[in-house]
Amino acid sequence: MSIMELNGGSVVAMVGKDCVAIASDLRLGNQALSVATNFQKIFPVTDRIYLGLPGLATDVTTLRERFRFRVNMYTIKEEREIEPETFAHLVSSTLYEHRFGPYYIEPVMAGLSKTPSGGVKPFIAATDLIGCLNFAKDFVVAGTASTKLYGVAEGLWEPDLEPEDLFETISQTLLNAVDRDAFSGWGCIVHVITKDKVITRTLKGRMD
Amino acid sequence: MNSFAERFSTTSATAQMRIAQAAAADEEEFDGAMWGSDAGFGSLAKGVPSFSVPAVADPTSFLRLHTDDHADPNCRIKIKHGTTTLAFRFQGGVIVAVDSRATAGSYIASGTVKKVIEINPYLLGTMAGGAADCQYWETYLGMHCRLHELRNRERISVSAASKYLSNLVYGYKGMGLSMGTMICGWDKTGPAVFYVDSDGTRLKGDLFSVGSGSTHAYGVLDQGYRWDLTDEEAQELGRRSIYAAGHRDAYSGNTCNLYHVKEDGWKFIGNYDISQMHYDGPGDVPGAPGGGYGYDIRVEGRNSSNPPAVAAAA
Amino acid sequence: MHHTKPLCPKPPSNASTMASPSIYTSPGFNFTNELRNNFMAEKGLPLPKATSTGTTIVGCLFKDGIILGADTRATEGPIVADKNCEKIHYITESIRCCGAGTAADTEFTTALISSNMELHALSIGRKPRVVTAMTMLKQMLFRNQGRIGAALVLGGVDSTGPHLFTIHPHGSTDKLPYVTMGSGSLAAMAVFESGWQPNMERAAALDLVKAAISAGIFNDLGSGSNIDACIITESQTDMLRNVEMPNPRVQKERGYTFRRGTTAWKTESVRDLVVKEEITFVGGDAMDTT
Amino acid sequence: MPNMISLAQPQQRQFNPYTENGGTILAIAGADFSVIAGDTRQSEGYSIQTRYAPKVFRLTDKAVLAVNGFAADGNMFVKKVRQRLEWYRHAHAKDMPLRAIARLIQTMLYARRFFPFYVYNILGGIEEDGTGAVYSFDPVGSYEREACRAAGAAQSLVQPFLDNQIYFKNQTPAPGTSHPVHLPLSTVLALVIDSFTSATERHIEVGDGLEMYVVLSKGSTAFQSLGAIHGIQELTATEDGERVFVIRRELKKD
Amino acid sequence: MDHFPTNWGRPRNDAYDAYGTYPIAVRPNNALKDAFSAGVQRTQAPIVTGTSVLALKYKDGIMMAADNLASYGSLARFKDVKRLQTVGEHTVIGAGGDMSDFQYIQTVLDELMIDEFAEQDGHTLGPAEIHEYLSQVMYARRSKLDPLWNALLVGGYKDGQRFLAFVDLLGTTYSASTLATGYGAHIAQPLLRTAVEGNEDVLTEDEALKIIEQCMRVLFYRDARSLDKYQVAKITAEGATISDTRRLDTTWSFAEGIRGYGAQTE
Repeated sequence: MSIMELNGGSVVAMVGKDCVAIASDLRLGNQALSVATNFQKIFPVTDRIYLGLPGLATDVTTLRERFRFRVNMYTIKEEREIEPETFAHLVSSTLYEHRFGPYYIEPVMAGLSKTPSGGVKPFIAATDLIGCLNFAKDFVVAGTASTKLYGVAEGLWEPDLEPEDLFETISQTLLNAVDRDAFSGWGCIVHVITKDKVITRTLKGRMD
Repeated sequence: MNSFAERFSTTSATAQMRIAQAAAADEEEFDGAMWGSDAGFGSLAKGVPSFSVPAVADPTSFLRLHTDDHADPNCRIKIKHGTTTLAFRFQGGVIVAVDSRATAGSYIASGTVKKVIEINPYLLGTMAGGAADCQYWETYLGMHCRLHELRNRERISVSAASKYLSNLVYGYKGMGLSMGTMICGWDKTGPAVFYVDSDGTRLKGDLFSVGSGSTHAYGVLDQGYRWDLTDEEAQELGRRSIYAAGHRDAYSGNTCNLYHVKEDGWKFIGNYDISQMHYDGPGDVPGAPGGGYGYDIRVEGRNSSNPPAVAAAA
Repeated sequence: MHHTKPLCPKPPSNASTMASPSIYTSPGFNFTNELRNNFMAEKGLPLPKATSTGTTIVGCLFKDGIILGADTRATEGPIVADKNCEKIHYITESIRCCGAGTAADTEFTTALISSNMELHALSIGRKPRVVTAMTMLKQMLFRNQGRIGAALVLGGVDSTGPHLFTIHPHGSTDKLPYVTMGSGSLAAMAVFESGWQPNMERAAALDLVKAAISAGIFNDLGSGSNIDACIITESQTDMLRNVEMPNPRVQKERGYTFRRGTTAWKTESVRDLVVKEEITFVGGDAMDTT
Repeated sequence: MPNMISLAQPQQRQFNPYTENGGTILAIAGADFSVIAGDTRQSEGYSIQTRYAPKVFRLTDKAVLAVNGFAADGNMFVKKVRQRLEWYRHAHAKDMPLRAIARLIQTMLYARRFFPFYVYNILGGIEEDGTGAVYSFDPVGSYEREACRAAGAAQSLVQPFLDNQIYFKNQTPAPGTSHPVHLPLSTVLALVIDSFTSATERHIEVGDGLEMYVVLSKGSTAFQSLGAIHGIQELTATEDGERVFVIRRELKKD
Repeated sequence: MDHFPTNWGRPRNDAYDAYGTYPIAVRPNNALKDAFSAGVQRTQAPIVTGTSVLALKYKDGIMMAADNLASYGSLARFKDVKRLQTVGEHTVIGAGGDMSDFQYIQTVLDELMIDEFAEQDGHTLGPAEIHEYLSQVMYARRSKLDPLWNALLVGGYKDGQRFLAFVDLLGTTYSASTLATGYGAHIAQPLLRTAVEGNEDVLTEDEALKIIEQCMRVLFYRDARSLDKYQVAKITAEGATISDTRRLDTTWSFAEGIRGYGAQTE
C-alpha cells in the first residue's frame, strides 16, 4: 500500500459545452477500514473554480487552507478574482516548492474562464504530486481509482455535452470506476459548473 | 564427495535415484490418470496429487519473491483473495453467510465470487484466503467424502471431514498455502461447525468468522447470537453481520450469499446485494426488519444535523 | 540512510510557513514535509510515482541553424497521463529546450532558467548566448546532485552561431551536431546515424527530425502521439506544434450519451451565480430621482 | 552502510524465470454466443517485440482460450491444454465440454501452485446447454463463470467500462422499462472494439492489432449479423453445429 | 492464520527466515562445495558474450547478420567468432548472449540433425521444427532455473515458405518480418521496421543487403560491444549460405568539428 492509498479517494473532471464538471467519491478510510462516508475532497476556490484534492487526508486539509490563503492574498493584491489558468499555476508552483518533501495530493481543478467577448471557456487541469500540470481538452482524473477512471472516461466521454448530459457521463464514469476500486466509493458528489449556476448533487453510490 | 564425477557417472547410487526420479517425473505427465475423468487430481489410490516445485534451494522464498505482497507491489503474480465469511450453530442448524468480493491489490477483481463451496448435499465449506487453495482442496475433500460413503455405507461426519482437510493442508505448512475455512454440516451429532486453516489449526465451535472483515462481522454477530434463535432471526443475523463487514471493510462487499444447513442437508437461502441492503434492506424476506440497514438511512430525520422536532425543541 | 539535503539558493525558512505573513515565502525548495514523509517511508509506505516523460527528444544542426523535435506523450508508469503535452520549452526567443525525465522538473527547471536568461539579457543588453543557458542549467542540476530528474536537449542560435547541447540530470553536458534523449533515444539516434549529414537543407533536416521522432513514437512504448518540432535560425524561430499527427483516435463504434435521469442521486443544491437585484423601498415614498 | 533490509531479501535474484509481456484480453458471453478478444502486441519493458503475437487460441469448435501475462508460459500452457484435449478426444471420441475444460484448466494451473504459470486465462465458448459462457482464472487456478471479464495489463481500464455497458451497473432504467439480460452480437462486438481502442489510448502496452473470436451455438440467430462484417474468417472444423469465427482489426501502433 | 487479505497466498513472513538465522551451512547457496564444483557450476550469468543479431524477410527468403565479436565483460576478447550457424539445409540460427551456451546448443542441434538423418525416412527438419525444438529446450531449461543464456534468431526457407522467429533464455518466442536481439532490438529494429514492414515481397537481395549493412554500421557506431567485422547469412530456395567475414566502411569525419562539451571553442 502506498501513501496515496492510505486514506483512499478519487476525483475526475470533464469538459462539456460551455460547462465543466468535477466529481469525487466521499470515502475517508484508514487503510481497509472505512472511517467516514461524507469526507469532502472538492472545494470551491471562486464562484467558477472548483478544486479537488485526492490523496492523504491530512494534506487535503492543509492544502485546502493554504490555497484559500494564497487565493485570498491574490484577490487582495490584484483586486480581481483569480482566473482558472492563473490558479492552476498557483497550485503547480505551491506543490513544486515542496519538490523534495511533497504533499501527497494530486490536485484536479475545473473552472470556467472568461473570454474577452464576455463568454466563458471551460478549463480543466490536473497536476501530479510535485506540480506537473496537465491541461487536457477532455477529462482529467486522479486518486486511487485513476486507472479505472482513465478507462471508463476514455470510453464514455464525448465532446460538447450539455450540462445535464455531462452530469450523467461524469457520474456514470465515477460510479463505475470506484466500484472496481477497494479504496474509493461509499457515495459520490458531483458539481456541474455552468455560466450562471453551479449544480451540486450527491449520488446514490454503492456503500460497500 | 566428488560432485563432478557424481554428475557424469551413471552407476552411483544417487545417479540411479536421479534416473528413477526422472522416470517418475515423466510418468506424472503421461500417466493414465491424465486421461481419465479424475483430471488433474491424480488417482485417489495414489494419495495426494503431486506438485511441481521450482528447482531452487529454497522453493518457499522463490514463491515469496514472485507472488504478490502489499509491501512489494512489484511482485507480478497477483492471486485473488477472498474476504468476509461467517458460520454459526444454533438450535435450527447452521447458518453460513459470506460476501462475494475478490481483490487483487486495490483492484476489485470480482464481485460475484462463490465463497461457499458445496462439498456435498450435507457439507459446506467457506472460502477465505487464496481462492484457488480453497476451491482446489475443498473439491478434493469432496471426492474423499464420497469415497468414505462408498467404503462405509454412511455419510462422513463433519468432524472427520474437517480433520481430513486439516491433515491435507498441514502437509504443505509453511509453503504458502492460505486457507481459512469453516466446514459446516449436519451429522449424527447434530449441527456442527469446524474451523480449519492452512496453519493446521482445527477448532470445533459455535460461531466463527474469518477474513479481513471478520472483526466487523463478530461485532454484530456477538450481540445478536443466542442458541434459541428462530430460523428467520438466525438468517437475518447472518445477513446483517455480512452487511456490517461489507460496509466498513474495503476488501469485503458486493453481495451476501446465505446458506442454512438443516437435518436434511443445506439449503441456499438467497443472494443479497450489500449496497441494496444499505439503502432498502434485503427485501421481502422473513426476519428482515424492513427498511435499509444503513446508519444514515435509519437515522434519517433523527440525526444531529436534522434532529427530530422534540429534541430540537428541548 | 539519511541523505544530505540538496543545496538551494537560500536555506528554507525556519518558521512554520503557514504562519508566514507573506504569500511570497522564501525562494527555493521547502523541506517542511520531509521529516514526516521520511517517517512514513520508514513505515513501509512507498513514495508515489511522479509523472515522467518516457519521451523521445532530439535536436540536430542544419545549414541555417538548429531543429529540435519531441513526441507528445506523458506517462505515469504504464498509463498515458497526457496525450498531447509540450516538451519543447521556451528559454529565449532563439533558444529552446526539450525535456525528458520527471515532467515537473523539466518544466520548472526550464522556466527558472528562462526567467534568469531574460534578466541576464536585460543586464547585459544583448541577445543572450546558448552556452549561458547551458551553463546555468548544468550548474543548477549539478548543485542538486541528480535529484532534479531533468534530461535536456538545449538548442539555439546566437551571435556565435548555432549550438546544440545535451544536459544530463547530474549536470554533465555534451556538444554534438545531432543528439537524442529519453527512452526513445536509441531509436531516434539510429535514424540520425543513418541519415544526418552536415549542412542539410531546412526541409530535409525537418524530415529527418520527423523520422527520428517517428522512430521513437512507433518503436518505444514510452513515446507516442504527435510530433512537435522547432526550427531556430539566426533570424527566426518557428515553433511547429503538432507538425504531424500520425495517431488520431479512431471514430468510436457506438455513442455513449446516457438518457437523462440514468444516474440516481440523493440530494441536489443549486448555487445561482447570477446576482439578482431587487429594489425594495423602505420608509415612505420612493425617492424622487427625476 | 549496508542496508539491513537487503539482508532479509530472498535469494535467487540472479535469474528471474518470469517476465511480463503486456497486452490485454477480454471475453463476453451472450445468450447463444461468446466473444473472446485480445490485442496482438507483445512487449517487454518499453520495447515492442512483435506487433503480431496471438493471445487468443481456438481449442475446439466450442471453446476458445485467451492467455495473458508471461508469453512463454502462456504458449506452453495452451500447448498442454490442447494436448490434454487431444487425449480426451481419443479416449472419449468427442470434444471435452466447456465446463470440463474449465475444471481441467484449474487443476493444471494448481499443479503448479508452488511454481506458478504467470498466466491469466479466460476461457470462452458454448456450454452443453447451448448458452454462451465465460470462465476466468487466476494464475493458480481459482475460477468462476461470468458474463464478461477483462484481464491483463489494461484490465482495470476495461473492466469498469464493461460493468457499465454490459451489466448496466449504476444505470437506472427508463421508467417502465428494464435493461436487457443479453446483448445482441453486433452490440457486443462494437463494445469490444471500443474497449480496445480506449485501452490503446491510455495504456502503453496495448495496441497494434485486435483479434476477436466469435463462438456461436448450434443454429444461433446471431449468425446473420456476422455476414456484414468485413474480414471475417470461419475456423469451424467439425460438423457438430457450433461455429467459430475470427475477426481482425487494426489498433494504433504508437 | 494471518487475517489480513493482502498477506494471503504466499509464504508467511514468519515462515521465512527474516533475520538470516538459518545455520550457515544449510542456507541457500551455501551448500558444500568441492574442488570440482566450480567446473560444473551452472551458468547463472553469461561470461563470454556476443551482441546483436539482425534478420529480415525479403522477396527471396531471409537475410540474417551478426558481427564476429565475443566480449569478456567490457574486453573485446575474441574477434573472429562465428555467431551464425547453418542447421540442415534450410535453416540458419544466429545467437547473442553467452557463447559457451550457444556452442552447447550447436552440439545439441548437431545431435538432433544426425538422429533425424539416421531415421532415413525422407523427412528433414525445417526452420519451423528447429525453432519449436529450440523453444522447448530453452523453456525447459528456464523451468529448471538453469537457463541457456542466449537470444536466438531462427531463419529459414522451406517448401516455398519463409520463416523467421525468435527465442530467448526464458523461452519467450515471437515472429515478425524483422527481428533483432540485444541492442539491435533498440537500435536496428526501428530502421528495419521502417525499411521492411509492408515491403517483404518487394525487397530484392541487393536492397536487403543494403539495409542490413546500414543497420550493422549504426550498431557499430552506437553499441560499445560490437565490431565492424560481420557475416551475412542468406536463406532462399537455393538453400542457406553464410558469407565470409565482411568489413564495414565507417566515417568519423563529423568529429573533426567538435570542440569540447560546453563553452570550449578551440
